[in-house]
Amino acid sequence: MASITLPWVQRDTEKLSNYREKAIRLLAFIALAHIPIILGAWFLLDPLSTKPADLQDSKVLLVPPLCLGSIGGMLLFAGAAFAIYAYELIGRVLSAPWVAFIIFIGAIFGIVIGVWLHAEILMTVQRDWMPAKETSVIPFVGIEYDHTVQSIYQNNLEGKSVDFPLIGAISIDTPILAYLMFPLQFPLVRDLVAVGGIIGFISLIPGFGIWWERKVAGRIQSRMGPMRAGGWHGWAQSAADGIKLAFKEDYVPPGGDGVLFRLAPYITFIPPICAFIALPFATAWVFRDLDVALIFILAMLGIEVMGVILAGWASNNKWSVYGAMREACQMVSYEIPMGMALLIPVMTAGSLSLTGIAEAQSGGFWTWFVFVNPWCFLAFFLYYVASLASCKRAPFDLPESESELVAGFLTEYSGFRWSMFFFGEYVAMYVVCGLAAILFLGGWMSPFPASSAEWFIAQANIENGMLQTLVKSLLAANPIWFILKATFLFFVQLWIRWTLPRIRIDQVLYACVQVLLPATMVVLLGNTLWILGVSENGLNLGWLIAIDGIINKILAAAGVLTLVGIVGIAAYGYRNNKKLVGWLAVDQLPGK
Amino acid sequence: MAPEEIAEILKDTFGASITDTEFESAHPRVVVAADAWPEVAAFLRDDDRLQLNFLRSISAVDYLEDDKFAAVYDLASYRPGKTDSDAWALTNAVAVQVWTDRNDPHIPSVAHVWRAADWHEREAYDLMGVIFDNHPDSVEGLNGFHPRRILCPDDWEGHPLQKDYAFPMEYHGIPAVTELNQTRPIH
Amino acid sequence: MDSVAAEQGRSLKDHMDDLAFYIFAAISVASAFGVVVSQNIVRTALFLLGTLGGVAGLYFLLDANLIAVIQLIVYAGGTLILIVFGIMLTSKSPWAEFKPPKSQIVLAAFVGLLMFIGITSLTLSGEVNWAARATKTPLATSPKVAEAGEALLTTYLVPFEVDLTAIGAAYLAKTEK
Amino acid sequence: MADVILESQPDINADLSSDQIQQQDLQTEEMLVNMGPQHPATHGVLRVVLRTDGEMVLEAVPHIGYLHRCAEKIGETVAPYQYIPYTDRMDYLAGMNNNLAFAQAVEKLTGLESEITERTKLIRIVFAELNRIASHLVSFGTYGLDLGAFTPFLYAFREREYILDLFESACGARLTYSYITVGGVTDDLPERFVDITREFLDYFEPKVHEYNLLLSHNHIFIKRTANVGVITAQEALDYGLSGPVLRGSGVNFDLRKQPGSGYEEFDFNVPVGQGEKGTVGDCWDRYIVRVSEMLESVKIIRQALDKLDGTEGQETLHKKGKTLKLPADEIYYEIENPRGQLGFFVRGNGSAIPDRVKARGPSFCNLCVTEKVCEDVLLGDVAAIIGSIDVVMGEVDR
Amino acid sequence: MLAVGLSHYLVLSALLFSLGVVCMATKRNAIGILIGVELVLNSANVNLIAFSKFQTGLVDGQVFAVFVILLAAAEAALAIAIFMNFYNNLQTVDVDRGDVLRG
Repeated sequence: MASITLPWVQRDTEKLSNYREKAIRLLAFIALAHIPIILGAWFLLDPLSTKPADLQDSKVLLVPPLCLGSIGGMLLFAGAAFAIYAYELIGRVLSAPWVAFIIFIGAIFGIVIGVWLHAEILMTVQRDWMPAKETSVIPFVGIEYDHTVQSIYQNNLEGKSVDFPLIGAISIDTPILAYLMFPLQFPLVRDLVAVGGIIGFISLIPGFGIWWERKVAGRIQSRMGPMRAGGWHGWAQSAADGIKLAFKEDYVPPGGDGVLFRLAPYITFIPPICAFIALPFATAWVFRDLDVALIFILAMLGIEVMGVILAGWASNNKWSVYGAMREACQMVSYEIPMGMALLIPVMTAGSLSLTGIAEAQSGGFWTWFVFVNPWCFLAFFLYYVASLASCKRAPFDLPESESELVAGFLTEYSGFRWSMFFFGEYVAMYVVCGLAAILFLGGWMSPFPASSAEWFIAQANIENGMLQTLVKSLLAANPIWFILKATFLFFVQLWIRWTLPRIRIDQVLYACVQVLLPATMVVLLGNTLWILGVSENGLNLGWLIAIDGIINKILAAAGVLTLVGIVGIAAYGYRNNKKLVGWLAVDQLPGK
Repeated sequence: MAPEEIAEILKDTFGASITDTEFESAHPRVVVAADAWPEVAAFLRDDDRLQLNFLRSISAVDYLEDDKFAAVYDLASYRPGKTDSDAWALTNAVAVQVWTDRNDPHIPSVAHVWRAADWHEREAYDLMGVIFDNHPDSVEGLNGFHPRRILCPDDWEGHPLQKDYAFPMEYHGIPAVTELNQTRPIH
Repeated sequence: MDSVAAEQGRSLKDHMDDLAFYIFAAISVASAFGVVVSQNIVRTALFLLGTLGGVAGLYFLLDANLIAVIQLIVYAGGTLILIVFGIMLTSKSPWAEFKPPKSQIVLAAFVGLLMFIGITSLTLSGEVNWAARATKTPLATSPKVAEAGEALLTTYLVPFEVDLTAIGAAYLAKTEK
Repeated sequence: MADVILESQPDINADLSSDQIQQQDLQTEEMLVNMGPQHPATHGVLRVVLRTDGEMVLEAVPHIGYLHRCAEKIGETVAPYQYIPYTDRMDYLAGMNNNLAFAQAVEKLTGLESEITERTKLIRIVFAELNRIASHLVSFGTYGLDLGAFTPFLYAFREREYILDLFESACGARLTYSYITVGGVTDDLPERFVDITREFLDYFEPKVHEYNLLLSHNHIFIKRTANVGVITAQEALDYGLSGPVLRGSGVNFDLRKQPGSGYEEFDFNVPVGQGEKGTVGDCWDRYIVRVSEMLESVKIIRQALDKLDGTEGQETLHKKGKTLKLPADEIYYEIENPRGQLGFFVRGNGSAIPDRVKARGPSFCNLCVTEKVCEDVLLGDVAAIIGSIDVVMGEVDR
Repeated sequence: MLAVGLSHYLVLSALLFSLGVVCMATKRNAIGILIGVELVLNSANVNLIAFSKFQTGLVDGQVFAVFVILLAAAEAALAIAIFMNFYNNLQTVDVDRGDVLRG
């Protein structure tokens, strides 16, 4: 059957084709325009001969960025022109799953190596070249400011070298490396790099979290979960969802308050990300080590409520007003038990800063605060339940309960705004799990006592610095331990969500006011008395210390048993999952 | 208790208002006059010999040729077993038929006797057009009160199950399409 | 002010702090202005959130970390939600414009301006010699959270208890359903 | 905060202030909320208009008719064996039971019943009970969904898949079977059907205990369903409820136990609500009656399969089924459908086409009790109550 | 620009204070007035903490600010309770309509 092209389709394809030519021509022209700039800068600067020393005057300083920038610009535009020109070819190449997978793995390794290189350079810049820290005292206020001397070039760069343990020492006499070193000395630049790192990690959490939740849900419900998007086990499912949601229709309900409707997702989405400012991943790996880190994170989770209320109010829909009201009273009322349950590890560790609390749990897993005394053990579960409620998860997910309120305050949201809400929710979940990991499970401390690292190094007498840091991180402290623990608690939240039904709104408030709050107060009181009794400068009761030791051992054993139990059940389930589900092979039926 | 004995009991308590009985058919039934029907219904439920406490269904039937509607009430008595564990028995299953004129179909409602009758009567009115007087959920219509419609939209004209029902060709601007524009399409 | 002496010692960090001050000041004043101007009561509540956020930023700049965080939790997290509850419970339709007559607005604005000029002229005139009024000896380092907590329970115990009873009274008096 | 109602003190100087001050409590204006035809908690197109005051639902008025397909009008234009596919679509979760009800009603009316062979009766009982298990699995799964537990739904549908495969091997369809017709069943069983069904029953029986562990005795589930939506036995009879909803209120009545229902020679007991977790007749009782009924059905099918072995040769479809002439008489016949007593009133006028066909849908009668039960309950409970009554809109609107 | 000193904070709190007063004056909605009060309290807090940092360097200013915040919370609760009764009696929150006792 001859294919008939309708007149208006005909006209569009013609128009489309020369659009493409026009775009290719334009981009190519811009790319070529860069070449004279590069040549001019090259002759002016003559990079090979200039010494780092004469980079003093700013005029010379301006040229290299201009030079590098224009090279980058040319490559960018040329690449864009080529992409449009050969889009079929690129499409075919990209569609093969292994190519996408390689890009994905390449991106991850690229980031990891990049961050590691940056850390190495920063350490050398900090250790070798910074002059001793000069402190100047503001005259009449007396507050001491530590600020590094501005120019790195007072002590000229010749003869300095950065020794990368793997790559070996690279001397700095060529100016190119100097240009890279130059900006790194300013704290603002370092902050920007740290922000880049945090935003990278944060954007990884929902991407990974959503995919993992759907896989865990699938596993629990004896099905596979996403298998198709992007190849192996649908790893690119969240990316696919994100792109799909971004292109959905941008619908704002008429009659509602447009401005508030558009603003609400961002008020819900930004505070949980700000909470990452104060959340430490390791002793030095924190953006700002605030002394009020704990309460700061609580405050950030508190502001999220305002966004949800505005969302409910601005959607001009009865169901979303219900969702917003439920959310408001649930979140506000659960903040109190959550806040008080957090005080207990602070009390046992004696310091408010998170890094201090984590340091106090460094003597092996039996010194983790979960196992230290019975009250902390209870506090962990109280905190975990309260954090479930404050993240609107599992049995407390009333505000967007599908079966009653259609979708609660999310009813009118679709597309990108809807994904903003979910982005915020998953980041808040991870913040809460991270906090629980630090306060109760020893954050970045490994289950083995810190001393075991030195002992192991001494035994196997390892000299190479790299191997030593590897052993130290495995046996003593490393951000990986923190991420592992937080992800395990994240998994427990998913696990609970897909097994328990939802409880009613008055039961939620009853549980908070009549059950959780009194329990937290009792545990708080118990903990204070317990510490008073146990600590030396306190009452120092002999019998209580003995009991404390025994209970510590019992709880530690209980912890190990639960972990072994979970892994055992998972292994048993995995080994004979064929027997559980698929035995009645459907194709046995006759006539099939 | 067999339907005949029930008819006997009804005859000697209500006499004239039990106009006819029909036992040779597969659905033995007693015919009751429309105006005496609420008292008979109350008696059927409250009398300790009968105790017909379960109204199974109300079926409205359209007799076009002899210009009459019939409302057939199927009743039964659910009696608990001796002890708690053994099953309840279904006894005294009987049907009651009430005739009413086709152009002015009025039957008094028994919703106050059996709560189940409420929706059944509304459905009988909605689909067949039998008007049940002083029905708990009644609405002011053209000619006096009638039960509120349950299945069709409230502003629907006509009652679909009547034999001489003409299909509306349009409802609020939505055209109706039938085969070869028949008024009474046979599929 | 002996600003000239402190000029050379100013590092990049100080410049950044000044910039941060102007940013946070701008946020809080702009949203305060928004509170005054906006008619829709729900929008005023949102602008109030903006002001509280800006002021909390200022406290961080003034090294008063504890107060900034308390402000965020108690004020932005608690009182503001209460105000929003109040708005939702008591307003038939939040878009009901309560239009005060023009004359009142002009009068109020004039009084406000007058007050602002009066206060600022007084503070900047310098008669009040700030340094002389310092009664207690200044601390070497910026007040840490521990000192704030300790002071709360030692020297200022009585007003702290009064506060708690006030909150308790408020809780009992609330009769909303 | 709902059940702790802070009674505010009477305003002493009430009479002093202006006259329009009536009640003391804070008067928040009521809202009419449409739990509309398109809502996840209403199974199918049921619209419940809720008059709510805050979280408290004062009054719930169900509106039906969104799925009305004039099944009874069509009944007056087609012969009985042609009407069977329409009965499939009434309670689309229990197609076999609907077919059985209409087929037996017409057979009783025309006297064809005596010529139905023993094998047909047993096949009909096996398929009816299998369909009861499938229907209860759906109601168990969706009830978990109403209360927020997603996982039971998937388990229930995994088991139901096997039953649908059995049906598909027998009659080729998975939902609208039209397998049981007037005069018997469309064709005989496939060869290995009996032992595969036995394998399925052995596989399925332990699963029900697993469900009880997962959902029925889950503390949150009990908190959400015990003492919620209580219907007393007297109210149940008065409102004409039937099936698991009636048995949940403590009335031990099952049509299969009545004489003349064809289940005489099978021994099985009828689960009744005892108010184990709360009062008799609450949502939990109705739910647990349905779940334990699945186990009883497994018993019945096993006994029927054993009897089936002995009846190999008998033919399963009566020739006269298609050429029936209905006498000028009427009949009302009921059988025990998974949702209650499904009754057919059929009136013939001597020709092959019936004069009037009326279907008494159990969901239609069970739904009318929502108005009384959903008074002064919380919004979350409305979903729980409607879920426990387990309504299928195809049967309500016919 | 002049280094940020005490005077900057004083000017800012004065601005906030006057905006708060204007807000209290112009808003007819009772809750608008309450928001105006919150603005005034905030400006007072800024002053307290600015002095505690630049002037005395002691922690008294901050402790005082804590009290102001706590009392503001309690005061807001009471104000909302009053407004609700006001609303309950007069079905509106418009302050000008509150002239019932004028007699």
